Amino acid sequence: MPTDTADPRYDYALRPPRLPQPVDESLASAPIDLDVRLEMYRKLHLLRQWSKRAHDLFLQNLVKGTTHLSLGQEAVAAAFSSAMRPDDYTFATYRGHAHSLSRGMDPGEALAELLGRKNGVLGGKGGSMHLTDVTRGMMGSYAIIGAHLCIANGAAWSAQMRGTGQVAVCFFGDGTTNIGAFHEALNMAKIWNLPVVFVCENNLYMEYTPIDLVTAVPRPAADRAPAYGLEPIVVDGNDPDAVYLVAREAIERARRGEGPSLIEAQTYRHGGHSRADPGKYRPQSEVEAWKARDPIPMYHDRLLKLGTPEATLTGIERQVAEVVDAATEFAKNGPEPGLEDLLVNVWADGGAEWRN
Amino acid sequence: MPTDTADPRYDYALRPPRLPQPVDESLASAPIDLDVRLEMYRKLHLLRQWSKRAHDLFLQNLVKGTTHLSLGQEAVAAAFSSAMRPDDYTFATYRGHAHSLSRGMDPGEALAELLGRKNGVLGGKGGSMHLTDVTRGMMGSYAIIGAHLCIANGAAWSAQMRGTGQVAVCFFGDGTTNIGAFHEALNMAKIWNLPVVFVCENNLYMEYTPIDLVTAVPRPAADRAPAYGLEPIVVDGNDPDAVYLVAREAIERARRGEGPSLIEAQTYRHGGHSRADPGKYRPQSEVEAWKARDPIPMYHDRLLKLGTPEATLTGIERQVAEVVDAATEFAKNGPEPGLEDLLVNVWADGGAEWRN
Amino acid sequence: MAELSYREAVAYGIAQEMRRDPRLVMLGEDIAAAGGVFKTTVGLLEEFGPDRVRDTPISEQAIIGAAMGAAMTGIPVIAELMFSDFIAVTWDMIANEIAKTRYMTNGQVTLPLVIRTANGGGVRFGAQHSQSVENWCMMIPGLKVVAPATPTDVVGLMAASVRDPDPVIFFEHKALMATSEEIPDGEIVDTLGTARIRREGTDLTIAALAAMVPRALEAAEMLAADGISAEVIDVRSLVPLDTRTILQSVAKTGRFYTVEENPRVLGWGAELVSIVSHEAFWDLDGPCVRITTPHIPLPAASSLEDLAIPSVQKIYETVKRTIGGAP
Amino acid sequence: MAELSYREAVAYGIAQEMRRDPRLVMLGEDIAAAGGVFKTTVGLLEEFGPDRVRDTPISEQAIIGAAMGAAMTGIPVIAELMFSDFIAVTWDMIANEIAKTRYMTNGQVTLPLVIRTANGGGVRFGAQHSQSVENWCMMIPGLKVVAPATPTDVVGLMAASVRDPDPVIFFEHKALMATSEEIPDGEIVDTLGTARIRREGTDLTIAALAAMVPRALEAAEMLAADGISAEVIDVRSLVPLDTRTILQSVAKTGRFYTVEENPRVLGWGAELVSIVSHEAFWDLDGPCVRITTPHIPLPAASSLEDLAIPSVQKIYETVKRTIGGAP
Ligand SMILES: Cc1ncc(C[n+]2csc(CCOP(=O)(O)OP(=O)(O)O)c2C)c(N)n1
Ligand SMILES: Cc1ncc(C[n+]2csc(CCOP(=O)(O)OP(=O)(O)O)c2C)c(N)n1
Ligand SMILES: [Mg+2]
Ligand SMILES: [Mg+2]
Repeated sequence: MPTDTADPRYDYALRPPRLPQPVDESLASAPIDLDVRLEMYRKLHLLRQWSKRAHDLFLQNLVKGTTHLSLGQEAVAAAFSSAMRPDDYTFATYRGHAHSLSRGMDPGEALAELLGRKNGVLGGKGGSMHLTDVTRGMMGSYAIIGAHLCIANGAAWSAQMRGTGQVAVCFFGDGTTNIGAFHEALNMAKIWNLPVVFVCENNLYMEYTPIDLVTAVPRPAADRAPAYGLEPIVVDGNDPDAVYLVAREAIERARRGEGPSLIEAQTYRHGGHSRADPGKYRPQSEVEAWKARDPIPMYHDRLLKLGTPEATLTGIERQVAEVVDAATEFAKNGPEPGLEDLLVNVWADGGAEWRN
Repeated sequence: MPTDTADPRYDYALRPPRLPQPVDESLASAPIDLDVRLEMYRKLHLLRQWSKRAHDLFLQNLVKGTTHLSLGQEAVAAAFSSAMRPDDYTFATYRGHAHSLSRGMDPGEALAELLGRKNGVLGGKGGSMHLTDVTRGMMGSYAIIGAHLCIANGAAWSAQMRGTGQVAVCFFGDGTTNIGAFHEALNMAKIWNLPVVFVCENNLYMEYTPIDLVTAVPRPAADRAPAYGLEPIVVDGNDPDAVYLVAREAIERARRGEGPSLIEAQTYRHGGHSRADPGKYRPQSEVEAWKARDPIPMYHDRLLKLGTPEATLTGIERQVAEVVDAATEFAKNGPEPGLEDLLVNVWADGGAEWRN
Repeated sequence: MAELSYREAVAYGIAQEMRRDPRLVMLGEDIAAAGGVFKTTVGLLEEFGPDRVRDTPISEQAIIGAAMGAAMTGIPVIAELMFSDFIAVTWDMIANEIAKTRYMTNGQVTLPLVIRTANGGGVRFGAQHSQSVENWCMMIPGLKVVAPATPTDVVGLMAASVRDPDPVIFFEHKALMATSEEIPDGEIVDTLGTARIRREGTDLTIAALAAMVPRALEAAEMLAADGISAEVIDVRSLVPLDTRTILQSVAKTGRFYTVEENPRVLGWGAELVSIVSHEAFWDLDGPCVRITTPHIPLPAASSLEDLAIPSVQKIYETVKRTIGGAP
Repeated sequence: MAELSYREAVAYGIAQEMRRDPRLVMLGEDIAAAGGVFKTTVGLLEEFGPDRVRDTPISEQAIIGAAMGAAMTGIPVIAELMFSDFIAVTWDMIANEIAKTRYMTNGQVTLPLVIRTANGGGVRFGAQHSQSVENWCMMIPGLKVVAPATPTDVVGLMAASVRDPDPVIFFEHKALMATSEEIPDGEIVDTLGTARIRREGTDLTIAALAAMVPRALEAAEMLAADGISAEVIDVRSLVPLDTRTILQSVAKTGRFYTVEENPRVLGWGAELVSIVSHEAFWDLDGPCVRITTPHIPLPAASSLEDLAIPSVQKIYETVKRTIGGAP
């Protein structure tokens, strides 16, 4: 069978582009406090600059292993974390840096973890795909698709039993909607009326395969919601205000005891799936259209239009840059973990003994 | 916490009964050949009498292990098998006797398998939960919930590749709709446009737990169909004609290359989940109402009304009784398998060697 | 002292712990209103109510995931998997998440959870409902693994498992459900990681687990009648593993046998033999011998299942044949 | 003769078989258009087309189930699981269905399928993407298990696996992907169940697998410099297991070592040691010694991962320390 190189079945970049929706300008007047907006703006920048720094360090061969950046997808993490209570729970995937930082993980400890250093948030044991900071409600980044949706249910169930009003928010990708655990988790969340919010960041691709090629419905999360007695909720994942409104609503619903939600946030990653991936399976026009919908300049403009002085925004950016520089130094100066760390923390007694 | 014995959360038999729908009398005039109808009638009787015999043999302590009877649910198997081509594929669960016999498995070999005899259809190796007869398209009975939906896809995919027009029909229970493999299988069937028909026999209970207590939607299969781009299809699973019409339609659709279907057949098991279960978690009024909707007397009446002589029906019943008696003798007279059978057929070379 | 069956001991042990720790919850399929398909959770719903004893859908990943999520946020959990074969359906959750999370997070996450499951054969349920899969769990770093052989051990090891801050896989043996014994009054709490010498002997050491323990003991009686003195050790806890008790015994007897219900390859006995044959090498007077089910899926027919699983006779004969040094 | 990397050898071997058998199909995540995340399937879509080389959703149960269903109805299949850790997500399909169906149906069902997967560590992917899980599969009756160490073996064992009528789990090692060698011209077909002596020696036998083979060989060179002659056996095929080659070697050398990448407990070496210490008991001049990763989840940091997985130095030192008889 001769290859027709112009056949989209052989080269997914030849498929028709899937373009972003235009910005909903009316969101400028949404009832969101300026504080919250500025905080979201700060987070957008932190996530962006930190991730770029991680990428630079990778190019310097200081980040071993793999990394999965959220460049372009920052609005989801920035907005959700801003709508959460400090004691709420976050569950994320390997693409969890943005969610970790948004919940307040120390940027230096996070970067040190990517560098495999002893001062990393996991002491170097977990690595890029497993960032966790329980003290900040960041209950983990999970690297095998599906499991953490079920685990998030458990945290929500626990909150329900303890009567704390905590909510669990669980992030995952479009590709994750096709794995069995997704189905089991959504069903259980509904029947137990759990305070959990499932957030699908639909960036149109699993690793290198377009999601629509492998999914029976056009909207991988939203079109599944009714199968669990839930409303389909779709939001522009590149607009922090849009995401914030939806997040606040879903989280408060959950907190009031009205059960779970499933939200599909439509977004796009600017780069490849992981550090090894140039992302060439995507139509160039699609990549460009989505880059033109970058949440950061858009939000910058909106804040200006809302009357924020340019200097305020520049100040935030500069402050973030300092934080990221300091984080970089912290990470680079961290020592490598050694033999004294290897056999530590398999068990709750701190050790690794499996026999006497 | 003191037990309020009248609390339906402690005793499911106290929950409101879920009653069957009335017979749709208009089905009498459905365009179904009399031959087909009589064949379905024969199968209803075969499945009923054979299963009762299996139960008797269990009471005589001749059936070891477990058995899962389909008493009350026979119409689904009788009708589907009658709408299938001989080379179509059946995949069933541990509750697979009815489907096996309907596809033509020898009743004696099937019974001998339950008795753990060498002349059993699996030589005694598989047992009651795994009846398989590849020569008759009965591709297996699967005892762990979920897997066989994915396997049925594979058989359908194979038929598609080989261009044979074969269709795979996969039966499972209501409880099975909540396991991950269900979700993965349905999605893949749709995106690959596979010639597979998924049939949920909704008998309202998993083992001892009512399905509505653990399912996010009222109709466990039908309300999930749209999540896979499929039509919700519900059928009276106690009416052979109703099932036959739906089965024929779905199977022919699949054969024409128009892809998968998901059908929810509403039915009820007269007995417990398995041989150990008296089924006391069900409201008595519910059990009675469904027993009053037994497919066999209903179909007997319909055939009479359609002009079939009583003698024809009695003849069929008598002939089936002879078959079941002969099967019983065959099974009881079978020898027990021995050492010469133990290490046979792990591998395709016939043996069990894992080392030299 | 009360006479309790192994089956009853499960609920007895759980109830002891649920009374002690009001946070402790349970979930699983058909465990609440029905009292479990093996009737091992009878009475718990009545005593502790539907918030603490929960029936679930057939969603093993969701069940075990919920257990993990609850445990990591401060609620100790007992989850039931109806048959141990179904561990496979949620293996990712157990082997990749539960076992590894503490280490990966460098100790941030603690998982006080117990997964109980009905293990083993002898009841003619066939290859998908009769497996002995304790080796699946034993080989995963981060899981503790327990398999009691007696009602008293069920209660005591259940308490130890529930109180342990690490995840424990608790194997209840189907073939032992109906066995019973007198159990002590009052709270019963045992210790993980301790084997128990069930019978003292001087000529050989037999390590056995769960349903193989009574068989090994019976075979030991037969051997005694022939003048061969077998020490029988109930391993009880595969992780942590009480190698000390075993190595001391082998130092005394000079010969080591395992009786394993699992199919041969990489049964728990393989690890034990690799330890004994290394660390007790100079103590050994002859080869270590493993008595196991052949390396086959377990057949359903009574006659075949009985041929497959190590019988008293097979244990007896194997020891007799090999104790002199023959292979 | 062409120089081929291990990575390229995978596609080369598959292509050889897909040309030979027009029924043979492949499926997996990102294997077609992208050529696989490890670039092990590059060019196959182009040569064999989208009907025979299929991208799938992230649905490992559906993938392996589809492979089984196709195989049982006459279509041989190669399915990819991107990382061997993901075997856990579809473990039920592999351990309970694929492995057991032939036996349960008394031979009615034949399953000509190969599950390929990227196994092992050394690439700093952390505990959920670096496991050596060949022991998971080895312990299940009904699965054949292969783990090649060289490009030529990749091609030859791939052919053997595809042509074998039984299910084969084929472990490709991540850390070996970039290694390369000249491979023979023409069709390459190897034999399952055959170990290979990679280096002859007289003082001790080292059994190693996959990425541990080059390390064992290097350690053997260092030992040779010290006057210790190590025989190095590449086990290659865990099921069927070539015990003959190993036992013959031990009969010659009198000492047995394993080098296992897996965490210690119930690594494949445990089974080998249990065989050797039984059947070669009288040949042994000292204890069998297993050199393994400690029994921990694999850490991500380079420094920790390097400390965890057996290194050349560790192999060398362990042999040096123990060959005289010390524990
Ligand atoms: C069970 C499982 N299968 C496959 C993978 C490999 N994998 C890692 S990320 C990924 C794509 C995930 O896509 P999506 O859910 O859309 O998330 P995204 O990466 O786009 O954020 C795949 C297939 C995995 N980690 N786990
Ligand atoms: C994965 C798995 N979980 C649990 C079981 C135990 N089990 C056997 S049958 C059954 C109930 C199944 O209910 P349903 O799907 O409605 O089928 P039915 O028995 O009513 O025909 C359960 C929970 C199993 N076999 N497999
Ligand atoms: Mg995606
Ligand atoms: Mg049911």
